[in-house]
Amino acid sequence: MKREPDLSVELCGIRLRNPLILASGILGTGPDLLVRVARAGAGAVTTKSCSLKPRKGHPNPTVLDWGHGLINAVGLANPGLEEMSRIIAQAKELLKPLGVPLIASIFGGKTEEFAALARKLNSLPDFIEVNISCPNVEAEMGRPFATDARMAARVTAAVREASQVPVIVKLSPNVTDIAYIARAVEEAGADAISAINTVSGMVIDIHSGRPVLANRIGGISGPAIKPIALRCIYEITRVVKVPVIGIGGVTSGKDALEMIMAGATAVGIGSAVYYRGVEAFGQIAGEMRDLMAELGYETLAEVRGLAHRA
Amino acid sequence: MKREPDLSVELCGIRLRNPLILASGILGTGPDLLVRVARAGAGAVTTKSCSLKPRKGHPNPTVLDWGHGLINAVGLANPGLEEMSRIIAQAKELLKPLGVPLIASIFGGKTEEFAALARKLNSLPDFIEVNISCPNVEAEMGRPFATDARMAARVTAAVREASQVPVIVKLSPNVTDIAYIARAVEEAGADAISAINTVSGMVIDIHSGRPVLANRIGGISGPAIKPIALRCIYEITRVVKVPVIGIGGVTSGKDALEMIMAGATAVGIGSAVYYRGVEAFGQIAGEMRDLMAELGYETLAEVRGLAHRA
Amino acid sequence: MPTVHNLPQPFKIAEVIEESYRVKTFVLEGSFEAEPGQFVMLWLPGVDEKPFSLVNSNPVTLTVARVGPFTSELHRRKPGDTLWLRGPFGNGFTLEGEHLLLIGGGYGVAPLLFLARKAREGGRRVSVVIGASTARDVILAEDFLALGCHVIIATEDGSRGFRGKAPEVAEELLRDINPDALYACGPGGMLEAVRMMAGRRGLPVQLSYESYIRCAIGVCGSCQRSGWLVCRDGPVRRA
Amino acid sequence: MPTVHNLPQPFKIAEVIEESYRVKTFVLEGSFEAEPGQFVMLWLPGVDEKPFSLVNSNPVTLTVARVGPFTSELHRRKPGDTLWLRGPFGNGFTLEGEHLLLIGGGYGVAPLLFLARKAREGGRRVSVVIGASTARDVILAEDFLALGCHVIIATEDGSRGFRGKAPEVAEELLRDINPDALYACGPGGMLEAVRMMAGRRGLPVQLSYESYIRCAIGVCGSCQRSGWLVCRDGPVRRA
Ligand SMILES: Cc1cc2nc3c(=O)[nH]c(=O)nc-3n(C[C@H](O)[C@H](O)[C@H](O)COP(=O)(O)OP(=O)(O)OC[C@H]3O[C@@H](n4cnc5c(N)ncnc54)[C@H](O)[C@@H]3O)c2cc1C
Ligand SMILES: Cc1cc2nc3c(=O)[nH]c(=O)nc-3n(C[C@H](O)[C@H](O)[C@H](O)COP(=O)(O)OP(=O)(O)OC[C@H]3O[C@@H](n4cnc5c(N)ncnc54)[C@H](O)[C@@H]3O)c2cc1C
Ligand SMILES: Cc1cc2nc3c(=O)[nH]c(=O)nc-3n(C[C@H](O)[C@H](O)[C@H](O)COP(=O)(O)O)c2cc1C
Ligand SMILES: Cc1cc2nc3c(=O)[nH]c(=O)nc-3n(C[C@H](O)[C@H](O)[C@H](O)COP(=O)(O)O)c2cc1C
Ligand code: FES
Ligand code: FES
Repeated sequence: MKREPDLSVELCGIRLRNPLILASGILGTGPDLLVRVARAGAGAVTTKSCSLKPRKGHPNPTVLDWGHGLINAVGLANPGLEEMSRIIAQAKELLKPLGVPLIASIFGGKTEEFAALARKLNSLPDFIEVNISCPNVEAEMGRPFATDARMAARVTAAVREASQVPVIVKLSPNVTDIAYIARAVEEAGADAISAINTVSGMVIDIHSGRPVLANRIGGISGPAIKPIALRCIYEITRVVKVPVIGIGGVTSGKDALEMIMAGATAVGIGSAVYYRGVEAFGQIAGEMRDLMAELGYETLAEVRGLAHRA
Repeated sequence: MKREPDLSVELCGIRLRNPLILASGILGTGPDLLVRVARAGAGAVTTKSCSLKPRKGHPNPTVLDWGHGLINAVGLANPGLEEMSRIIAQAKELLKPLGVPLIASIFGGKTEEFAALARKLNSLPDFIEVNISCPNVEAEMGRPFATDARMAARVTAAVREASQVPVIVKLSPNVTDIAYIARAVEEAGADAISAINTVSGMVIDIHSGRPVLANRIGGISGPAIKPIALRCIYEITRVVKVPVIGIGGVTSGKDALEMIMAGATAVGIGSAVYYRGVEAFGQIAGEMRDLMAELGYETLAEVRGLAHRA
Repeated sequence: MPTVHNLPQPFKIAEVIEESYRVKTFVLEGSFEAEPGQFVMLWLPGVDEKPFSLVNSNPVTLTVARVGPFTSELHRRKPGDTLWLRGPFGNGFTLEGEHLLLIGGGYGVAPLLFLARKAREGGRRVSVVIGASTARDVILAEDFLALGCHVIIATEDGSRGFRGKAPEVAEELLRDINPDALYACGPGGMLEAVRMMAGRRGLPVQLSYESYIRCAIGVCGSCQRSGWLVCRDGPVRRA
Repeated sequence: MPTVHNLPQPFKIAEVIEESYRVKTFVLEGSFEAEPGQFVMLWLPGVDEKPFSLVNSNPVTLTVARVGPFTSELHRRKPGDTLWLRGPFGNGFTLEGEHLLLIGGGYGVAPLLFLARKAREGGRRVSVVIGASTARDVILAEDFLALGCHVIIATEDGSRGFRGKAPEVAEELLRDINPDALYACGPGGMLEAVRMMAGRRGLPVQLSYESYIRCAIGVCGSCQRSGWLVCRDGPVRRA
């Protein structure tokens, strides 16, 4: 008799009861909402990316369902570090009894801003995730750091230096060679890598002849990007040793197992919240357990990286 | 009273009755098939990419429907220049009475191979399309030339020098900055640009724990990539003057108009042949006409680039 | 209730009705399935996209108060112009009881008119308190009357109907009206007052909340109120 | 007939039947909707993916001749092992006439068995010529008999049944059998012979063609024969 499949994973020495992590920018705006996601079954939760100063973000439309996924250009709207620190502190308190770690996502326009954010957050969150990959603020901030290996490494090193907690660096798929960037941030000290952020895209309305997003260009997420995400995770885990959080288009237990087979240690969940509600977390975890039982796996370690076999 | 919408477009001085072009690698394997596509309503047709020597391509599975699009790693199977020249000559003869131009797609592992192909094809086809963007032969040939502006420019210049007919250069979306590459090939003498080739991806089967494509990694096409293609066309047409053939996820007249609003002069049709059969061409052209009438456009010149307005 | 339009769809304006000096009703060409209390996102290309409750779904109808840049721009649109809508979104009102008391403040009366229509179609009795700061802000009174509702008007300055805020007036008349369910839509303070009143009387109550809407589809977290999403869990909530 | 499985799906082998020294029938666990003449793509992870006709769709059944590396590998699979299938693909046979004559060569008899079953279920008469080079290559004869078909065996060396190629034998017996529709599956030369015969007799004929299959979904152009796609327009075609 096989044992009940065990979904727990370890990420940089921190145990998650399951590998499903709320991705940044989805529902991560308040402590009660983060707790609701944890109660719904997430293994860890990530806050909306936070900058030093508050940001209004782009005008609407900012998020749309275009048929095979979502596209968004929220423009990193957030209440700024001060308010976000309060949110994180409250959330941390409420999450502790649930045993669900908190990841604080940060971003800035300059390397020093990233470092300052990490320094000020101190050991408030369990992890810091460095968002150097948002495709939706290019007009304002230039190309994301994640599109240049040298810049990505520099930000990573600065945050690693400043941070009290493990540092996750979030990569962009909108690059020629994501594995190359992954290696650069690993060498610069990243404790983990998360990928992918959204894929740069555009949706046009033929009646007005205009891009629908106010920002024109936005980031694609959801089912359409799953094969892109799987390929990126496969390419990254071929060359790095640090654990990778696989994100992109996961909406079912089957998708989550594919991500782990591609080499991921944990799995980010974003747009699935649109398709299945907050209940997505518990449902996906349940589906993973059922599939593992059917396929005869007891732990995720047995599943991890299977797609790399010769 | 408005006139019946006119779908005709001019590409490098050559008139197409409508902007719908059979994309390379779809049904372009024989003269009768090319003619069938022309009769079904295409404005121009492209052959399967051809190399100097015959190529067997990758083992199966090579093409799959993963739910929101296709993924393929055919590996550029083709009968080689000699046989392809015969196919092109026959097709050209049969297409002439239909007034449908023929585009010959070529690719090689070295710049000289591209040039040799263009030289030997001479003025047999109406256009030469330079495929420097196939993501599925990387293991064998290294990264596609289209991922490096200098290499892309060098191949473009060599083919431009060797070719008797207008040269279209086909770009890859798997790059950090497609507009930069577009400008490089325009400067190197490209008469037109086509974009996008497929988006690099992977599909994994959880029961076997393996990538389904024999080549593991493949190229995504179809509905999932439409927003990526629209964004690329928008970015490219913002910086180049040569006409652009917009390809990627077009399966309806609405999609085709979106592509033209993004800035495309003509529109490539690939995976739609899977979703709607060869009849896709006539159907899409009909839908374009209906929509143009509804929206009050008489020519595609009025539609082109609308999404760029302030 | 599934979303009918995930991407903004064009709707021609059939008619514009001036409800007051700063409120207009836009009757559009076309219809879709929706429930009272659900809302749509209205896109004006090149301007912005904002949430508005449905006043009717067949034909699609919105009642909009001019309060800022977007609504001012919208008020300039004429019959024949196009508006873009996606939706409907959220959870609407559930019909319960045989005699419904609706309490609306400002443009909050708009979704209540849709609710009143459904309730009257089902043969229920409907009383409505239309709250406004002054006489010229009172809207949709004729429409409720035409549906056969019992209409009570409450203005803060007493310039029309009862003097006082809508919940106060409602509470005073509550014994006479004797409803078996309360429904309210309006500013936060008003909702809170109605919630308290319902608690005191042991009456079931459904309240329609507002919050800053971005995605409207429950992902961005912009509209959250203590972990509750106005756009997806609401806008209507049982107290 | 829509495709049931777009991506390869696992099917456990329930039973393996040795039809001859080089032909095995794989009966799988599971079923899906399919028509006689349709085919599936069979994937062996790490090996290759190849087309095979359905011999039955409930349970899913394939009859495979060992001719090269892939089929040799497949022949090593045992009950309990998993095969991956996508499909069904293509256009199958259409039932017409009251007395069908089926002509099969080699593993081409396989899809004809599926056709015979459907025809018999519909109460039609079925005669079948099973062609093979020699006695030990004759397959599925018992299965046709069990369905109540009139079975004629043709071997090229005359070691079993009539001597000669299947189409020749069929033509000799045509007056006696007197069928009103012809169906054939087998090597190209055989199909051509049947097509000529049908033309001479003015009989309707449906032929199942082969060609090199890659995508199986009508996009790659690999299987084309003079502009006609075996995988999508075929594999069955009226002459
Ligand atoms: C679920 C819901 C239903 C609504 N129904 C109606 C209705 O039927 N009729 C009507 O007149 N108004 C309705 N509103 C309010 C309407 O959305 C705002 O009046 C409008 O967005 C104001 O835009 P503005 O640019 O004119 O004014 P601004 O100057 O931008 O803002 C004025 C007020 O509107 C609020 N507001 C602005 N943008 C948003 C937004 N994206 N989401 C929520 N509130 C916003 C602001 O917080 C402020 O209180 C509804 C709001 C919500 C949330
Ligand atoms: C529509 C269709 C239905 C078929 N049904 C059956 C069946 O029911 N039973 C059966 O035993 N065989 C069937 N075949 C043939 C079967 O696909 C081949 O025998 C098999 O692919 C051989 O693979 P191999 O590696 O063993 O041999 P190889 O040495 O690779 O090839 C042997 C022969 O098979 C052909 N072949 C190889 N690969 C393919 C391919 N991808 N597509 C088409 N032909 C190929 C070759 O052209 C050659 O003639 C069918 C073929 C087609 C096209
Ligand atoms: C509405 C929305 C907002 C997002 N905001 C952020 C963000 O603030 N920071 C970040 O790192 N990623 C952000 N993302 C990207 C997601 O975290 C995730 O990488 C991406 O959506 C792919 O995962 P999915 O397909 O599961 O949604 C956002 C995504 C969406 C849909
Ligand atoms: C099966 C298949 C084979 C392809 N082969 C080629 C090829 O040989 N040369 C090439 O330039 N592009 C090739 N492509 C890419 C297409 O031409 C096109 O750029 C891509 O599919 C996106 O368009 P679509 O979404 O309309 O299919 C191929 C695509 C598919 C699906
Ligand atoms: S508006 Fe985005 S979650 Fe409600
Ligand atoms: S096998 Fe690809 S078109 Fe038929």
